[in-house]
Amino acid sequence: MTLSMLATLGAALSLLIGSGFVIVGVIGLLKFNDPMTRLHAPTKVGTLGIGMLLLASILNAMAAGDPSMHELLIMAFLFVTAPVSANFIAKVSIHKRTCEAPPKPLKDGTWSTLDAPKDE
Amino acid sequence: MMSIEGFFDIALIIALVALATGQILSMVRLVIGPTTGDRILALDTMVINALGLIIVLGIHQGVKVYFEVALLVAMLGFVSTVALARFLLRGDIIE
Amino acid sequence: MSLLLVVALPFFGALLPGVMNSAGRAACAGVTFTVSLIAFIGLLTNLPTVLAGEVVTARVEWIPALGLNFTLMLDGLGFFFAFLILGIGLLIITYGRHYLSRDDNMGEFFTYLLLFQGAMVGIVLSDNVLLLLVFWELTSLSSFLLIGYWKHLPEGRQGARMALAVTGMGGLAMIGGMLILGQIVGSYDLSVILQNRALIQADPLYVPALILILLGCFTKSAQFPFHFWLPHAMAAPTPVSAYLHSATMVKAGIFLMARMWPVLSGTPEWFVIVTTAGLITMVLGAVIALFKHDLKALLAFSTVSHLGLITMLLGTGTAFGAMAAVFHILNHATFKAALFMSAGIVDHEAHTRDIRRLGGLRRLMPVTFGIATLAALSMAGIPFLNGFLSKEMMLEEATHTMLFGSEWLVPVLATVGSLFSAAYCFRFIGHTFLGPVRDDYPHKPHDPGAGMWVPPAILVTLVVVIGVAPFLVQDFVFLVAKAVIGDVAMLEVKYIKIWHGLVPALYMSIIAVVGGLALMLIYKPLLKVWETTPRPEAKVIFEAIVEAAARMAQSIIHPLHNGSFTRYAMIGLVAMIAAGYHAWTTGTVAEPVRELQAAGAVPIAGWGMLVAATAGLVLLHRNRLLALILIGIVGLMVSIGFVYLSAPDLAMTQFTVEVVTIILLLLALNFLPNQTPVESTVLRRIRDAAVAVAGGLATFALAYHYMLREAVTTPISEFHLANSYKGGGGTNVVNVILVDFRGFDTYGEIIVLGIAALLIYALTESLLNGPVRRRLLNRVPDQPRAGDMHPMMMVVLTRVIMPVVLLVGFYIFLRGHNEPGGGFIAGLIVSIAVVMQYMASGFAWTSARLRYPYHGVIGAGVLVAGFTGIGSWFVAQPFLTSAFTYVRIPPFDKFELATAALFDLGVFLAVVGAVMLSLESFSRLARRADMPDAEFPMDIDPSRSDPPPVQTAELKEGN
Amino acid sequence: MELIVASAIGVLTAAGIYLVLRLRTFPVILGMSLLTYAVNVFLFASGRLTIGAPPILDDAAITYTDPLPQALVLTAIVISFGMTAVVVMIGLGAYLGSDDDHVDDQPESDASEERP
Amino acid sequence: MTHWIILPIVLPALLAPFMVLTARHHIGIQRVFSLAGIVGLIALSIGLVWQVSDGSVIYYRLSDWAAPFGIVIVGDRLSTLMVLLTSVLALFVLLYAIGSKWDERGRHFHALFQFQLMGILGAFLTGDLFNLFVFFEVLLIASYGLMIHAGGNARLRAGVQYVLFNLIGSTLFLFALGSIYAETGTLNMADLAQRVTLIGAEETVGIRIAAVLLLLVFAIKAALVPLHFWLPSSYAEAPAPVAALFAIMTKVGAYAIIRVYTMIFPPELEVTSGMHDLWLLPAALVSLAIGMIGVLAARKLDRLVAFSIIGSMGMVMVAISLFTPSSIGAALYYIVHSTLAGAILFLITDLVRTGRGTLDLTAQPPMMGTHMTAGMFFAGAIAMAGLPPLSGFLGKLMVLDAAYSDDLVVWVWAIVLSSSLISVVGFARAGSIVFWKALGTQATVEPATDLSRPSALAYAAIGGLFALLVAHTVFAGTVHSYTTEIAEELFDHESYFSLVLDTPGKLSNPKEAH
Amino acid sequence: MARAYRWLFPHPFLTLLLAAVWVMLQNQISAGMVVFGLILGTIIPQITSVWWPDRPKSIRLGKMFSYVIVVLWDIIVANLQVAWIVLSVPNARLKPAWIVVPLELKQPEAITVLAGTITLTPGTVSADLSNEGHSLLVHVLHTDDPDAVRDDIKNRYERRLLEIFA
Ligand code: NA
Ligand code: NA
Repeated sequence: MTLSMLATLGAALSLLIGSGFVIVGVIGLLKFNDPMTRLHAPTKVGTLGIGMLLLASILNAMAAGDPSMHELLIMAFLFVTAPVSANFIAKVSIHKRTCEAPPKPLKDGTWSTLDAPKDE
Repeated sequence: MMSIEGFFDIALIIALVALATGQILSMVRLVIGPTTGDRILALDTMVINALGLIIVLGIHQGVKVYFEVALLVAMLGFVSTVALARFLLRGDIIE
Repeated sequence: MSLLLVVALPFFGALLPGVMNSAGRAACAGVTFTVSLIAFIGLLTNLPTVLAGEVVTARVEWIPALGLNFTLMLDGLGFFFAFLILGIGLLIITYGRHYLSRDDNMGEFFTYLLLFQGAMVGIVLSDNVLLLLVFWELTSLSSFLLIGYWKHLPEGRQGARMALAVTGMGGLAMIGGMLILGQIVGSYDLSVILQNRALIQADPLYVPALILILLGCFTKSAQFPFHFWLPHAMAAPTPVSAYLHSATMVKAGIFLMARMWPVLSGTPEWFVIVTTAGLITMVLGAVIALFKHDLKALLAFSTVSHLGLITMLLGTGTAFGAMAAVFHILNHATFKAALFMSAGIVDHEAHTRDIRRLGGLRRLMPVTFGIATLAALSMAGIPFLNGFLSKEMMLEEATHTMLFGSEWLVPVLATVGSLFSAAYCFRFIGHTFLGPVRDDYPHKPHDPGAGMWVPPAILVTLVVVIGVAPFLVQDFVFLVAKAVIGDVAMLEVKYIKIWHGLVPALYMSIIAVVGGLALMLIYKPLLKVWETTPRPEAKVIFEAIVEAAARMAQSIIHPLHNGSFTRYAMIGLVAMIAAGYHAWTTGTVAEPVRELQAAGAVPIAGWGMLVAATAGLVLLHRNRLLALILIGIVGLMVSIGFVYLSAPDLAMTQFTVEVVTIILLLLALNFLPNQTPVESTVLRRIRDAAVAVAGGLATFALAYHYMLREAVTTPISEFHLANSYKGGGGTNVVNVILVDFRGFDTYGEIIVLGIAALLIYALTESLLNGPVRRRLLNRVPDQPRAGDMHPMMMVVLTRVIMPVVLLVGFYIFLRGHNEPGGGFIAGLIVSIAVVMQYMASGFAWTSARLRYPYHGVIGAGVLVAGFTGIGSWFVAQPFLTSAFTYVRIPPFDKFELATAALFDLGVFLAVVGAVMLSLESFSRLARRADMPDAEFPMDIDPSRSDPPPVQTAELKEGN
Repeated sequence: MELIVASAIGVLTAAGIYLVLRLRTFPVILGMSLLTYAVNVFLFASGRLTIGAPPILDDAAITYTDPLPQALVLTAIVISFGMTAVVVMIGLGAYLGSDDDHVDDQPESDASEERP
Repeated sequence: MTHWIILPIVLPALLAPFMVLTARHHIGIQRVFSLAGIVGLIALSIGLVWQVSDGSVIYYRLSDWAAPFGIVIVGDRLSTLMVLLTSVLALFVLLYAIGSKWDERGRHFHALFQFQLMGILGAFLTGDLFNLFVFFEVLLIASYGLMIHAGGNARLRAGVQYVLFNLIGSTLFLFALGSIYAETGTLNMADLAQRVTLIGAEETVGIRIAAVLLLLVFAIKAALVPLHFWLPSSYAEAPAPVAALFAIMTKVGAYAIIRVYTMIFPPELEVTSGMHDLWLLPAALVSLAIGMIGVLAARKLDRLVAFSIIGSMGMVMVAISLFTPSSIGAALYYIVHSTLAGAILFLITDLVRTGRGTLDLTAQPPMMGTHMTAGMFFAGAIAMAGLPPLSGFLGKLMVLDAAYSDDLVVWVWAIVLSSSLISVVGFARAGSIVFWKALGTQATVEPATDLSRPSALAYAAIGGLFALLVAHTVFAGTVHSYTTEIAEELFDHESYFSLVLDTPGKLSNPKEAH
Repeated sequence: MARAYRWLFPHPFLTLLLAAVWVMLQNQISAGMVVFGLILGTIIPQITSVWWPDRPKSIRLGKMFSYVIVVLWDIIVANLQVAWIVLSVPNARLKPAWIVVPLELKQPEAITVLAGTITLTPGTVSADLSNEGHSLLVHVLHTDDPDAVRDDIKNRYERRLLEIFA
């Protein structure tokens, strides 16, 4: 088995794994019955799923003899931005009281989202 | 015995189908909600799945020039998520 | 003097009174008089030629291709009328100078009068029917101004409008008639038309043309049933009534009938229409005149009646009738103008024109009495006055005229008309001047100054002279009559004399005069009968018609244009769909030549998503935020579709535009209600849905149709693909098209974007400087707000990712020419990067640190693009011609330098500037009064509470 | 594939028209956006559909999709973006002035309106 | 290659951003630039008209790519005439805007004004259909900005409708362009004209639909009923000088119809017959009627004028839709006339608004400075209603004359003449209410303080337009023979085609193109 | 000299990052590219430094590297765990919980990295920060022992970050 074939095989496996994760993430999105728990599935599982697909792309390019690494950049962007998206969505749930109320923080008065300015 | 290329092609199709299914299921969440947070989350998921689709389409069609598209989606996709969430939190998104 | 000058003088002279207004009333009238006099003399200089039986002509080309030229001719008829117009005009000017009071604007009056005079002269001298139409309508307009001269009088306004509407309508109809004549003959020159009697009368369009032209004549000359406007025109100052409504304008219709007599008369249609109208008008006008109490109204209806008489004479179609008509025109002009002036004098002196309040003026105003009596008796048909002569001729003609197969109908009606005519003349004399002197005149009357009575006196002198010595004017009348009949018929022996023997006309005359006197005896009971007889009041009917027309117009226009955009859009869309459907059903379809491409699962799923999102959007659009999310999905699906279908540039643009659009809509939604209420009925929604489905089917069918077919020949894009690299220096053909092949489109496109931003900025300024500002400042948020305006995670992420995004933007910009990307997408990317910063740390904090003058960025962008285009001029190439070269500077790889990149830089700058200026404007609207500018980039920063931040101080200095 | 694209155009058009006929500015603007999508895809499709052959010159490529409609659509997207921004702003201005976001003129508001 | 023909587009397109960049806070400088630019434009357009007056055609390849591959600008007698008309109109409108200080009442008036000109002039000059779309968008978006200039509630509400309706129009334009490209594979007008002749009778629906959709697009611009609904409120609510400038915008639609439906889809073209030759004339007649009925129905002076614009466009379209050289010659003559007359009436309306405080057609206290205004209104109304002696009457005669041999001549004449009467009554009614009918005899109202009184410059601007109108009347013969020559040229395109399609550009050999 | 250096490179780490991104964007390496990347990496932070006024103390790159490795490993493990939870644990048996993580980290950059890490790793999402910034609110998807999760976060990630952002 040549390196190229190995890469193709790896790409195929990555594709399968990646799509599996993607599906699982979406299933989680559908299945869970609370906004906060729903948040877990796609932000993590989805991210890794896409990561695997990107890996497949890298391996595929390698197999074609035209190595390519810039997919890593996409992965980096996803990993950096996904937590912020999740953070904002969580804040929305807290603010809109659509999830279980969080406990009080240990040191400070309240959570920043709930710390609505008085005059508003 | 299936060739590696054949296996790869099948994997590609499976990936495409999985991503398409993912989109449809996310769409279901988007429509049923129930909270707007869920809907934004669904949109966010769809954007990320779209990114996956673009990548896999690139592999599938053997075209490399879709990279920039994927890059943009990865880089800017979260902006609309943040904007929508900020709207729910504050009303004014760039106050 | 050239005819052109005769016509032009009053028009150019019309400028003078207005200018002279400040120089005083005398100067004003003087200059007017002088102008008229010169024109009059100019006319007279042509008399010898006319008397010699020749026609004077003048011609200046105006619109030769249309056949409308300044072609003038002067023959006997024209001279006769022009003489009347200018001659009586001079008298009227003199009279008017004294008649108008100090409050009246004399310059304005004489300006209008001269305009009118010029138009009248123009009518009678025109040798081109289109030119004649021009003057014709001008008389309507100037008479509108003259009747409405006393703006404060409602009667003046109504009378003016009525006159304009009626005569204007006739004029418009006449346009049709004249055009038909011109088209039949092949020329609009009157002299040509007049020579084609046979051709015209044989044409199937003769009758329509005749009717249309007669409509013009009848309305102008106040013939039944259009007689009603004339009495209401009496609201005009008396000089106007005397001039327009007795001597000149109302004669325009008569003139035209006389002028067209050779080609239009002599047919049964002409005879029946014209004679009948004339006859009815004559009788009706006379009867009404008898019962009018206003002197001017009485005279006005008498004018109607006499015009009817003349019309009837022209209608008979005989040469004798034509001659009688000409003679009566002359006579009527003299006595009627004198009568009007007399009435004006009475009004002027006694301050009333109501006959019931007058009487006995004979003693107080002997001069006026003399003038008025002679004129009135002439009108009554008393021998030795000119009115008698022409009336005799009319009665003579009547006895020879058979209408509707009856021999006695015309003679009897003519006698009845004359009888009533005599009666109102007697009433005019009797009830105004005779009887005892009263002591209740509104103002003590006495004879006016010579300026006012000399003009009518001159006219009355003519009345008597012609009456006594008709042979003096006989040749002249003969000349004019010959001009009327042309070579159509031969005039009989000279007829104009006082005594013809015991002919039927004499008996009829006697019956009329005696009957008239008898009517005066039973006037009071007669009046009672008249007043108790219900009859249509023309003015009321006219006003009602106009009101009804206006109301009908309103009921058509206002409900249709009720400000309902949805209706407008509905009508427009239905029109579009219907037009497309019509084109479709009337066209042909052949078999498709392309095969359907197979669609895999992914496109089908994508299609499903798109349809689902779209359907969801339609169903859930009332939740506006959800609608935005859904439209985001539609955009996302379209982007992916573009990727799938080999359009990466489109996908990138679509995606980035989508992000910015959602931000924009969210900024707006902040102010707007978050929900759309249910307002439309189910029926309406079904209707809308039906139109929507029809539209959807239409675009579906159209797209499907052509996707399975080929263009008729090779698309021009073959050339683009072949020459993109060779001639444009880029491998991304889309980008090369954008910046090179069709760079001019892109140039326009960035200008659109720049304008959009300027507009948004300008509107924001307007709003913030208007009443909206206060409301904005005190706006209460429509939803509870969360804390933490500027979350730490977002701020930190932005710090790192924003430079990276800028880098990527630069990358996309650079490689756009060869790979997907380009200035536009790069501009959007950079804008989104800045928006990230805005969203992270807020508008105030962010812009306080880097305030780009976005206006300038837009301006610079458009200028850079523009000057790049102009740059090619310096190498003698057309605007926007690109040039490129490849450079190698170690350690860098070989790279391309292209003017297209400079152009793309302009695009980039314009996009950044436009997007940022728009977003900035929206943010400025959202600034609230209670909100202090953020001091820190993030609200929560535990590191801040420990060591005080040093950098902020530095920063403050820097800004 | 052609059927999918054509029907997508049809669906977008229909939905766009339906929303354009709504009574408030916001849905009407959304409707305009949908119509813009529809027409952009329509214009794009006028170059016919090609899969996997982007118009980026490449020695290895055998065929290309028609680049011209793509350029036209790009122009159209940009222009309609500008138009959207403008109509949103004008609609917002109108709403802020009158507290009413109906697209139709309201009969009762006619009488009370003053113009500078 | 000389660059004069591109300058009418490039000059305002550079001037506007330059003003934005350097002088956005200095109204005085903006005025100077703006005026200088327009004077330059006029000089340019006179030169261009002069250059093509012998029937030659100026052709300009943008980016040096030959037609049909690149965009070309084509200046013939028709387009240069429209360019001249636009720039002259713009000068007087701008003078009025300065004289009445309208330009100070909001931001960026002058930049938007220049951009507006760029869009209009570009639309007249381009030889490419998609480029025409771009210029339509430029002129539209600038018109949105000008229309809502100075803000205000009613204006913004009307603005929303105006923008939305035109967005539908722009969308339709793209549908039409897509169909045309799909059918023919080209966008250049001359090339298109040649390619449509290749389309066989066996399949005509595609090109038929394209042709009819395009017609509707232009009909919207030309305010042809039933696509005219956008016009009344937006023109009535727009600031007066803007509405006056808009008088030329409807003509862009008329121009486009003339150009496209004589050159690309002429009536004799088999594959598209039985559509515009069937529908255009009735629609034009209805427009004429609706417009003039609207004049009679109007309750406010500004709407009256707006409806008169619809009516005059109906008249123009009647003439165009007869599609003969003489009728199009008449249409062009009438286009010049109605542009000037419409602008005049809108500016006078502004004087009335300033003097009287309201435009309601109800009795009001007498207004200040009536004399001059009333006289001008009277003259303007005469012009618009088509009464002699002004050019409206002459134009009407030309149209009627040209219609004589048409099958629908009775309809044309009946509607032209009766709508004329209706408008005469309407104008007389309105004029007598505004200028004659006054409530009581109390002192005249002082104009409200916020309404700055127009200066002598404003009056002079209107006077200038009148002078043009008079010149258009006096020299009607010359103008008419010129417009008739233009129209004849429109029915004989060979020189245009050969110039545009056979001139090589960068890397192209014209022989290969076909 | 130091002043000039600080002016030229307000965020040296960012400069390197940008250069790296630039090279990756090109998808190939050449000297010219690196140089150009460094040039851009110098210019762009210049422009954006107004929005990043604070100058974080230097980062220990070595420790950072090992941190990244740990996190990447955890991400893979976490994904498998969460996938398992998604697929096998019925909603009724799911035990989500809020946990509060008291923070010793002070620097915003450090806290953000921690929060991001938490979101990317085992069944946890960082949801909010307390109003003074001394506690982090974390949501756990499924746990029997919330305190253990908290301790894990503090020991495994925060401790390392304290060293990195020393
Ligand atoms: Na809101
Ligand atoms: Na559009």
